Amino acid sequence: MTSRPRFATDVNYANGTAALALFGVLAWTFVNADFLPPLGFGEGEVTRSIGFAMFDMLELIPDGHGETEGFLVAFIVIAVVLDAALDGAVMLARREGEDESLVTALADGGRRLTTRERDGLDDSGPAADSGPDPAADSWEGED
Amino acid sequence: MAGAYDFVPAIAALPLLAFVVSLFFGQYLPRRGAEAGIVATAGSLVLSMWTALTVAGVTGSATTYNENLYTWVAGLADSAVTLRLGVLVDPLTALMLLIVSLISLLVHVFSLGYMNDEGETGLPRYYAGLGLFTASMLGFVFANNLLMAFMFFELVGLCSYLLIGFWFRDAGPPSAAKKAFLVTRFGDYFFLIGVVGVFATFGTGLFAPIEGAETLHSFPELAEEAIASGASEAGVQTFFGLGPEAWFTVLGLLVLGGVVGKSAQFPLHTWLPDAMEGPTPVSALIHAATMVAAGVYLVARMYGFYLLSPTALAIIALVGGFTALFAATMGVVKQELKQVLAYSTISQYGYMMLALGAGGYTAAVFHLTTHAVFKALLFLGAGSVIIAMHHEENMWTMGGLRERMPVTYYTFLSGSLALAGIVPFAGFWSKDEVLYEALIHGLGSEGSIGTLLLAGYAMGLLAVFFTAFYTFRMVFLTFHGKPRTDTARDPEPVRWNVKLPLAVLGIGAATVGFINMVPVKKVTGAEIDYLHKWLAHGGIELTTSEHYGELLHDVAHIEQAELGPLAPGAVSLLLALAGVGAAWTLYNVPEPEEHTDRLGGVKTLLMHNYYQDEYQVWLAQGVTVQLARAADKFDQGVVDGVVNGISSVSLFVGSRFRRIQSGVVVNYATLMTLSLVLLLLAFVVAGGVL
Amino acid sequence: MPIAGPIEALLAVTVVGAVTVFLTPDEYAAKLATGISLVPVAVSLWMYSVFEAGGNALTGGDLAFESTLAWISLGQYELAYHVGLDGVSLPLLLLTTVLTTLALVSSWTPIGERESQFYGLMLLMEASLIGVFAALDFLLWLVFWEFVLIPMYFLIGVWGGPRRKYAAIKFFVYTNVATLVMFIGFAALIFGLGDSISSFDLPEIAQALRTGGNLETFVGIEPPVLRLAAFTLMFAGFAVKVPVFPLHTWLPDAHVEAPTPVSVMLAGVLLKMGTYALLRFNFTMLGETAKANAGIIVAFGVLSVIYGALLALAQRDLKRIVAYSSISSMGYVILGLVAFTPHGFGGATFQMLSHGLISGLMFMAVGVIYNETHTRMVGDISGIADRMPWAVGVFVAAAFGYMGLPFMSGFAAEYIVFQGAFASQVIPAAPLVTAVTMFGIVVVAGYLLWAMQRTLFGEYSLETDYDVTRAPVQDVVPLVVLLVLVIALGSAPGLVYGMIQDAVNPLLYGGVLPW
Amino acid sequence: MAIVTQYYLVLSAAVFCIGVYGILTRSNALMFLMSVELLLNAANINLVAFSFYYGNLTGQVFTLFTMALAAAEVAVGIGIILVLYRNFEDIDVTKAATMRW
Repeated sequence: MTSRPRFATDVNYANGTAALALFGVLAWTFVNADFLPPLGFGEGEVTRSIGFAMFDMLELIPDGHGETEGFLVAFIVIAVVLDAALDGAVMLARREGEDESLVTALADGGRRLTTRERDGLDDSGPAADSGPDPAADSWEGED
Repeated sequence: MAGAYDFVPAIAALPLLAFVVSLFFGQYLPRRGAEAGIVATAGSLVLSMWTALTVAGVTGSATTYNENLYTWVAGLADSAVTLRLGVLVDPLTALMLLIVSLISLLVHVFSLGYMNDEGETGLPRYYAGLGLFTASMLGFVFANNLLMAFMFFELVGLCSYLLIGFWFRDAGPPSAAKKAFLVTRFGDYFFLIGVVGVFATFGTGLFAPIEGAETLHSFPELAEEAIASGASEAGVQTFFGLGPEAWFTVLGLLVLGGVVGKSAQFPLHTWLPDAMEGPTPVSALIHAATMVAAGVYLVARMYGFYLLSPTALAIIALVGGFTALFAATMGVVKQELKQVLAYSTISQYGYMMLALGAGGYTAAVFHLTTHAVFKALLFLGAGSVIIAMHHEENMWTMGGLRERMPVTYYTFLSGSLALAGIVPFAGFWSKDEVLYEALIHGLGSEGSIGTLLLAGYAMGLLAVFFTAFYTFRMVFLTFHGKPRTDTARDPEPVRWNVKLPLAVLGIGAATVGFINMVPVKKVTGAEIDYLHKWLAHGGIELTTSEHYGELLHDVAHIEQAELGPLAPGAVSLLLALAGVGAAWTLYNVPEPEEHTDRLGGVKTLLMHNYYQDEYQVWLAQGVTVQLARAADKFDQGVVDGVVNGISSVSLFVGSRFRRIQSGVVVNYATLMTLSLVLLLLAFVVAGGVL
Repeated sequence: MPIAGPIEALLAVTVVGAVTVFLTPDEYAAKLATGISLVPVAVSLWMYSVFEAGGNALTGGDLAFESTLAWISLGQYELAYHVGLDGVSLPLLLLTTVLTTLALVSSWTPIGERESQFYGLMLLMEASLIGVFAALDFLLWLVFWEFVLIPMYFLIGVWGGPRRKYAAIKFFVYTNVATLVMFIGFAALIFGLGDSISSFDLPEIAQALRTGGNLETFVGIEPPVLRLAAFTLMFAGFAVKVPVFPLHTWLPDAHVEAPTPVSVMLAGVLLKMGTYALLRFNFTMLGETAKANAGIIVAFGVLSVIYGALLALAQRDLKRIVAYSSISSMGYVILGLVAFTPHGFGGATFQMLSHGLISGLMFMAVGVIYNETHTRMVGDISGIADRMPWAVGVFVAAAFGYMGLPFMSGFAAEYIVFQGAFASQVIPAAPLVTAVTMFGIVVVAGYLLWAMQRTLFGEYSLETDYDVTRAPVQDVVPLVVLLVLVIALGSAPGLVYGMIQDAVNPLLYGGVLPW
Repeated sequence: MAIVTQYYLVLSAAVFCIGVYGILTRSNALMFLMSVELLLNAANINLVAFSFYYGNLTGQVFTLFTMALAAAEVAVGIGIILVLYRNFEDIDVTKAATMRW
């Protein structure tokens, strides 16, 4: 049961032309657009200024780095959102009505376990590349 | 002091009350509602007599009465006409009130014998119908304006429908009732246009002006003024840019539509013979003496208006004369007693129309009076025979009834002589005067109108022969010869309630002609033309026959020729006698045969009533119903088809369009990308970059 | 101004009543709903007796039972709860309350399932109908106008016949699209009026439009074109409700499938919403446009009359006959409205009332026969006059009322319309057009007499297996009440005609007219 | 001499379109997730480019936020892919089409 990278064979090239067309239009537009020379940031360390901006320490930012507002609230909010996203991801990954432990979800990749596996009777342990379990319900989408 | 005129509305209200009583309480009364009807019509008769006496100047000083009593629809704005109900009493009204209430009373009494004694069910309904009919007919008679006349005219039609269809369990009567109502409704359609038109033209529908603090003008009066001094002078509105004469002719002819329908004139006469499906007393009251007279009465009522239009007069005369002859020929071949009488009724009303068209106002009213008496008599006599024959109407099953039912026979004979126009019975005097008026006015007038009147006269004269013939064919077949069936040999006896009305009317048929013996007056100079004098007097000058005479002369330009009454009278009498003689030869034998076969193809034509019914049925079913079916197909297919089409198109488009919603994220993304490309291109193009 | 007048009482009683009935067990729902519905009848009769108003609601006339309450601010527009009655709306309000009660009584026999819901919906419909006739603010009016559809949809869709779903959806979608079309037209007017109005108050908008000069160019559309476009859209929208040929096809389907009491309400009141709105919007606000296009409008009226009558002639289902003849009768209203004469407007309004009563009567009469025979097909029944004499008697009377028998309200209404239309200065060749329209009275007699002859008279026979006996009293009582009303109105049109004239005459004479 | 803004934009467009191309042509949910990262980073390039263009730091700060949110998105996305796999026994997004009409 070796696995190795293979070239994708199910590539839908027809759809891809849409992306190419989009690139054509965008590139054509950008190349033809007129821009002034960029203002740039002059003296001072940009990364440092970013750090100041993120924690609302605006007075420490050099004048050459333009007008910047404070982002402390956004920072906090994003932090919370990130946390929430992590929790949400874990919640999604967890199987309903079964062993609530986080370890199971992470260990088996969310794959549906056979009865034997769940009962610990399978000595070979969870195989990462084993195919779909024949005992599992079929969820083939109807079409 | 309350005079007779205050009680005129009660003349109609009493039978209306009888209608209510009979309908709701008739089943609890011993005679199933007849009591209410008899009492009410007797009351109406008494009140009518009182009214007539007052009009004559005996019991009061005011000889006429014309008041608006009730505002039906008030027009608040300037240009909105106000519609009222009111009472007009003049000599014509008084006469007609008498006729209607008398005949109605007699028919109620007769119904005791014809309906109660025969054990019919549903009698409360029957007497309610009679009561409602009497009420509406009387209301029609004293109506003082055209709209009120129309309203009661329609009610009368309803009663006719209800009473023809009295025996609704059989197939025939409901169908006949439907036909009667539909055909007259077709005529009333034109009448209604006429009513609306008259109100729109004159702003009033009054038959006679109402004197008072502010004189309300009548429409014949306004029309007269409009013709004399122009429409705008008289405050009259004409339409389509027609001059007053032409527009009044149009209006007159429209109203005439209702007259033709109700008085069963050609071509709307077809309902009347079918209407004989109703009980015989109903035929006597409604389809002979009164309701059918409504049309003629209406023309007489607004005669001042018709006199303004010679064209309308000529058409009336021509329709009348033609109908008189046309119906008489059909009466010749009929086998059923009531059918003969029905065609005779149509024919006789044709005479009245002829008289009206020819300017013989008094003659028409005279014939209306006498006809009401003798035709009611004949129908009641026929009813008596039908009782005796156990509801068998075919004359070929009768014969020899003379000995077995003498009262019926002699009264029936009196009526027949009157109908045939044999001197000195009532019909002779009136029919003679009708023909005489047509002749002298035809001879006296210039141009086409004279010719048309003479044509009407000729047809009327010819009809005299046929009338006498079919009348006496009927008499001989029914009463003379040998009985041809067992029923005829042993007829059921009839009681007093049948004989009494017959006797009253029999005497009337013999004598009522004496009220207006114009030829005798002309010869002897004795002032015995009472009806002429009656109609010529009255407080409302505009509705007197004198005024009509002036109008005839001044506006319609119909002149009288100088001609004595004797020669024309003799001609018509001779023709009548010839008709009687022909009938005598052919049918007054012990065992008469059907001579109609000798007529060959004509017989088929006559038996089928000149195919009038066929073409009217074809018009109704072949044309209108087919048109309706086509319209239905069109509606279901095209109109609704478009609606359903739109709905199925949107459903179809939806069902196709939702395929885009494939559920595959990749497809959505592709679409989004493509759309974005397109949108960008559109911006590029719209922004003028390209 | 007090905000607890009789109109509010009517709305409150019907809405609260509806909710109460919803919560009532089925076996009491019928009686309870009927009892509750008597309150609006009493209140509206009291309103009729104390009614004192002059002039038209939209042309600055005095209003009765008026009340106003600020509601929403929408930019420059102040929306308000504004209700009130004039001589046009009061008779229609009376019609609504009376007919609802009678329809409720007539549902006792045929409605046997989900009763509390049925009666609740009927009361809810009454509430919204009252609102339609009383509302004087556009948005308020529109809310009621649309809300009517909801109970109606369920009443047809749940208690209807075999094809009820088709009929209900057709009814709902058709009339809803019509409302959309109408709304676009009216919105265009509002935008065109721009700053000259500060609310959606119908009287204010009507006054602004009638004075003529306030309409501005809107998205490049000149005022005359805007008027015409708005008129056309609004006419088309309302014409569906009336219905006017060729927008009528939802009506027969809805009627055939709807249970009797719902048909009664549908024909009796819902159709009047269309003509009422036509009178209020098209002919009051855009009278000039209506006059200019009278020829086209009257053509629709005449076509509806004749075409509807012809279609009725081709039907076998008694209900379909009455449904198509409703189309015919409503054509007279169009004729009267477009005549622009006092009797034209007055007669048209009177015809709304009269047709409401008579068509309700007809549908109930058909319903009574259906309750006993379980068929409505001409040809399946004959001679039932034998079995149910009183019901048939009323049926005959109703049919003659429909045919325009004098001394019944139908004749009065039609005659007044004809009288008004004949002398119209607006309709081209008015006398001729009127005469053609009047031919409807012959055709109506034709099909009703034919149907009566086939079903009521002749020898008794019945195709279905039911024993026909006398109709139950509760079925006949509403018929008799309606018949009495029809005769009363026919004998004394002045009972309401005075106030109608009062209200419609300002449209012709009062106010500031640009023509 | 600074690089002209157009080049940044063309680069960003290229990255974006590569991302789009990945989404459009592949049906594997993991490939999707990666492609989405490309899209986000294309936006980041733009943010940085314009930040430089206007001499304003806000764009750069936002780029940081975007990266953080991209991490969150990946977390949720992986979760979704897990559920997808559990329900459909596959991570082929074209198979998960039961929620259409």
